[in-house]
Amino acid sequence: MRKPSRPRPAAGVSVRQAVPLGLVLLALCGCRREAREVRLDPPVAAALAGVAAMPNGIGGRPPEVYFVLGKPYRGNAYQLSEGKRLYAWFGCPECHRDGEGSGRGPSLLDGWWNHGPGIETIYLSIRDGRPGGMPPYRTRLTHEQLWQLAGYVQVLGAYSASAAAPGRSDQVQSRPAENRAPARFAPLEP
Amino acid sequence: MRQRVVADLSGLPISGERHSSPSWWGTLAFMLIEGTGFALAIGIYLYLAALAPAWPPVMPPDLAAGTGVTLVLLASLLPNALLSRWTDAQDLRRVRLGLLVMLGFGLVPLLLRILEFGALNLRWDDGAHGSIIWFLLGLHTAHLLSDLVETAVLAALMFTRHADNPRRFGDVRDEVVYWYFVVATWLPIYGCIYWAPRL
Amino acid sequence: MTGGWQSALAPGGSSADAILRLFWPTVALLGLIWLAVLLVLAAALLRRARPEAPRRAGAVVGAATAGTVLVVIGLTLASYLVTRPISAAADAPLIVQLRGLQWWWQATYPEEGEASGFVTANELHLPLGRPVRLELSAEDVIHSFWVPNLAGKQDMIPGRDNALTFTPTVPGVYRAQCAEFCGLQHARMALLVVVEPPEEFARWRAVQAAPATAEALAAEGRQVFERQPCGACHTVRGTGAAGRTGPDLTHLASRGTLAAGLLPMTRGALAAWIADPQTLKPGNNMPLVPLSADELQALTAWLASLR
Amino acid sequence: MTHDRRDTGLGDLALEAALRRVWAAAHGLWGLLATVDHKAIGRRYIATAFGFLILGGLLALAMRWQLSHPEARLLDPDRYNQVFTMHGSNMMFLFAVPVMEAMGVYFVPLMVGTRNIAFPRLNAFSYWVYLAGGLLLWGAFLLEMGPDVGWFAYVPLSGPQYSAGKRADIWAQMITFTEISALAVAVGLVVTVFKQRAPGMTLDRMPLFVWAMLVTAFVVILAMPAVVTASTALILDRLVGTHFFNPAEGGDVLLWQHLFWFFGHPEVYIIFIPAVGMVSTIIATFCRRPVFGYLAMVLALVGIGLLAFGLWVHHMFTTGLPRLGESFFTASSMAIAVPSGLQIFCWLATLWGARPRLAVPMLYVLAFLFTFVLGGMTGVMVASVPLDTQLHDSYFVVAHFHYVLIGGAVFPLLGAIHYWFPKLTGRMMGARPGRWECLLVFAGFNLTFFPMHILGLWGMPRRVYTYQPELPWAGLNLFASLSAVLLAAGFLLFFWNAWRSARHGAPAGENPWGAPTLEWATASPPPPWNFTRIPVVGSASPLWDSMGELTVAEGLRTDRRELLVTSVMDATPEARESSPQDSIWPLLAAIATSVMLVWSIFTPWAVVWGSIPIAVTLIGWFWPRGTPEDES
Repeated sequence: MRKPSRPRPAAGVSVRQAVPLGLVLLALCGCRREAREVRLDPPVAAALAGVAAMPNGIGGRPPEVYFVLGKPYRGNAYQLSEGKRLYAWFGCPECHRDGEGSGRGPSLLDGWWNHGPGIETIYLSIRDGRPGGMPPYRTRLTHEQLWQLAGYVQVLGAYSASAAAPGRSDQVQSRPAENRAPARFAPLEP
Repeated sequence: MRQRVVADLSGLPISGERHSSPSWWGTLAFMLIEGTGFALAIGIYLYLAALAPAWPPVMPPDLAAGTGVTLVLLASLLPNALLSRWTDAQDLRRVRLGLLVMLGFGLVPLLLRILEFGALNLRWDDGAHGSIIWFLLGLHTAHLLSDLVETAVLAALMFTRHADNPRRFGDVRDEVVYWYFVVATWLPIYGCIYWAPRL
Repeated sequence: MTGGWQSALAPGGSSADAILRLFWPTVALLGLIWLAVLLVLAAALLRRARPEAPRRAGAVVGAATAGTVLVVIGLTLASYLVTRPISAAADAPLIVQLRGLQWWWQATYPEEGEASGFVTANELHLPLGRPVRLELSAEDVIHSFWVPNLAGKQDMIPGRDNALTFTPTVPGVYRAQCAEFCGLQHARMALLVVVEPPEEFARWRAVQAAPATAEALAAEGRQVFERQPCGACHTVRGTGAAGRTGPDLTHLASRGTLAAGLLPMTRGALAAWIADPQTLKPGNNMPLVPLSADELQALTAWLASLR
Repeated sequence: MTHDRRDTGLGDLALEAALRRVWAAAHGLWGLLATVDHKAIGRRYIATAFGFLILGGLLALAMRWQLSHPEARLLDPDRYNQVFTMHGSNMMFLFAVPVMEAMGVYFVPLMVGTRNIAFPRLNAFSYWVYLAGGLLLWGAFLLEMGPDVGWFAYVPLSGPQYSAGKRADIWAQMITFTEISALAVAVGLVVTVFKQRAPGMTLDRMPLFVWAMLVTAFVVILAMPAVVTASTALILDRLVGTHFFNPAEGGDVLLWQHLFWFFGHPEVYIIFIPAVGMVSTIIATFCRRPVFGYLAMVLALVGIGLLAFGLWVHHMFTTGLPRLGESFFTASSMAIAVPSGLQIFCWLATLWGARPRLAVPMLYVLAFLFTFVLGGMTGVMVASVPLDTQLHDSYFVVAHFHYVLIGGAVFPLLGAIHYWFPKLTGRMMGARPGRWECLLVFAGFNLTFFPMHILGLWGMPRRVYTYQPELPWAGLNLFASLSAVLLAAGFLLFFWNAWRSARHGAPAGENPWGAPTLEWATASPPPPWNFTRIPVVGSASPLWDSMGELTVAEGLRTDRRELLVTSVMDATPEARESSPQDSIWPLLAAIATSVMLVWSIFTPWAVVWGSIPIAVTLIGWFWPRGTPEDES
């Protein structure tokens, strides 16, 4: 440590404190939640399509590359916000509203997942569609976008909010924001 | 530099009272900071109200709890004034009593405040109107709460060996001034939340 | 020294002209004052000091302060006088709705008399000599519309409606660039403004209002466009593609630039853009859609024919 | 109470020994962490702020590198946006405001002739909170989660929908940290100036720097709550879904801009007014005469402070507010030229009647006059609504505010560091490197920033991470970037000079410049108690009018930290007041506050649970210990 009677400690102290505090911050927040990866290499993006699905399309295993990337579609704030944008841009609210659902599409908030809550299943539901009116989106979204959207839908229906979840929209509000766990406030499926 | 003694200060009191006490001025400065904060919050309220096509967008808050708080706060002015007088007289026994009474007058509005949040008929995320009235109420509640803690600490202090001391009485005096401030800032907020929507 | 097609010093419109006529005299006056201060400073340092009667110094300081007051009043008045005509409403202006989005511009020409309305992107055409009223709005965050050669800037603010009125007086192509920081690609949000004689403008407007005409070779590219996700975001009038979140591509090839001023409109640039949009403009909302070489070839050929 | 020890009749050595016993900080790390000496705090404040200046300067160089040629790829857009946001936020909130207040923390108590700042524990607390805010911001940046929304963080870009993650929250909470610290210092300064002036220092005998810091402190008190309110509302919008800035739910996007600039414009004067005080101080000393027109100077300072609150809308001329209202703000914005001009005329009048010694501080003052007056002229231009619609948010504005902030505040600050360096360290700062450094900084600055005026007129918007080769900006940008190297070299020389002089500089006596104010009436650097006996003041330039003999008062106790409280107007002695002892509690309270503030980015419950440790540390802070300082 430093000689105690030194009269001008400020700069030294700040540097010395920066290191441990920085490590603590690192541990606390995790860079992964904040990183902004705007471009995937095309082979990586292509590999994202390789979900090992069960024959009935329910359940399965995400491709290896999803884990190699660090599961960004579940816990990365930027990817989730992209998913939120896609949710609005690609017509999801027409049937699912802001997640509450309507006569044309089920609620995404009520904790009831018709085909299971796993992200790979949600991905498959969006990609391939489901009987009962859910159209396939594979021709309208890239695989990366499908994953972003799936991650967002999963966060939307989560019971405990993730710190990476998006905040409210600049729109008329119909439910608590994603980072306030709207699912907790949603009525259960009748 | 050579020094030449031209004044003897030894006759001065060893701690200042009121405007010759730095902490009295410090309290004023903090009141100025917080008063600016309150003024800005009320400014935001008026700005949003002026912008809205209809204000309030929903029914105005129920009057009972807020009015109750107002009455309690107004009633507290009397014991607060008495406490101020006893402090000037450095009457330790009565100052203790006064602080305990003020503790009560700090606690009751806080309890009523819980009802008040319920009586707003709005949540903080029910539009900008809900946001700003929760903000105003929250801001004032923070002041009530911090003043309550301060009063409690002072009251406890007055029962210790540190009590009978001009400096402690100075602290109580600052606390009295601060309570006036807490009451004074409530009145415009009360007007904004409860009466502006009824105009 | 006038700085070309995105410069406040080369006016091609009424507002920019009026502002420049205020600008130079202001610069001259303030420059003179600055020089005078420096001269007095230099004199004060160089002269051999004599003890000055303080009263005289007081009078000089008082006079200089009074002079400052006069300059301030004069400039305030001048600025007010210039503001009035700039913000005045015009008679029978051409109305164009311009919307700022992250990170491009959407222009809507409403129906006007014979001419039918249409939507286009990243390029405005304005008739020479006719006042134009741009109705400015924002889709997401604040943007600011600024064609320095034509007029001062005006912000596009979510939840508020702004307008900008001016008259183009010199034909030419001017460049505008978003002037309020709007996120990742703020630097890549440009727009061309083409000021042209009224006849040419009318011709342009008629072409833009019509649906796309696809040529024989390009029919294959159209299929690629419709088979791939392109149509989910983009509209090409006359085809099935009717997406609304991306720019209207009906007459893409008639525009001077691609991706909000990023690249010149050539077939090569189109190919580069479609093949890897996130390298050219990282973070923009166009995804990388994997295409085969043949598909890319056909698609760009077709897009390049959308005049 | 009758047998307390007094300084009456003690010899100098015995008195100093007695004062050392009660005023000196403890040895060791504990002493460093617990000290409440305004000089120790002020020094570490200044050093930390200059540390942040270096970091912010490195960011500036990175930006200049990126912009030196079109389509450069040194920084990707995401990093560039973080870099300019960090540069602006860092320079405004972590360098400029803190360093100016720090100069006040160090010198105001000395200049008014007292032994410590009022509320010294609050002062220590403010430093720790400031340091925590700086570490928060820079820690986030190093983790690639630095804010990227610009230093004024306009909503909706910084709002919940368009700024994913915690970047904008970190920015908003950093604001709260630095504003708490600035407000705490302001309270201490106001009360020090009001109540702790040496006997006889009536208001019209106060040094102009003290006046400047007093006005600044009031501007801080009235302006900073606006930005704390705004950033709190932003965090609430982002975290719990309030709608202050959501137009679809009755909120308003421009509300942010009103609140921010109601603080943001006075902020410029918070930085500039102390610099004006420094200029007046330096000019008086090196002209060997008081600044001409004391009353006019004071009125000008107060006038600037008042006008500062009437012109925030000139940052919003392009937002489409009603034109008539905008014209009013044109008038008020230009009106600030009147008090500013008055001050410049008074300085010129002072120089006119004197033969100034062109020592290094004075050279910086000349650089200041050249640069700041030019920046003031462009300021008048951007105050005009029609001109501003062309100049706003372009590189012209970038040039303008650097002229005002670097020319108007940093040049005087560097001069002031040279001027007060002997007092801070006991050694003179090298004059020969000082002249070179001044020349380099002055030339480098003007060559870097003057071309930006032209770039702005040629249509270059600010905050662009690159530009295309078909735009005619490459030449001037390259020129500016190369000149920036010159500017950086000047700063490097300054830091090297300061570092070397602190170790090997020529020892300075009490008053090496022959200056007139009280800080020069004590040792360099001053002892922990500042003045062995409290000076008694009979004029505005006490050391010039005292004929080499300082009139002092005696009768203060030596068995506790005691200082003198005087009346606000006439500084007649009113009481002997104790000054608090060293304490670790301010540091603990700052840690508790920091934990609460950072935690509350993530959950609103942090405000509830995080307040408990704060309350505990505050009780520990104020609970009396039975020391002579605590009891009367």
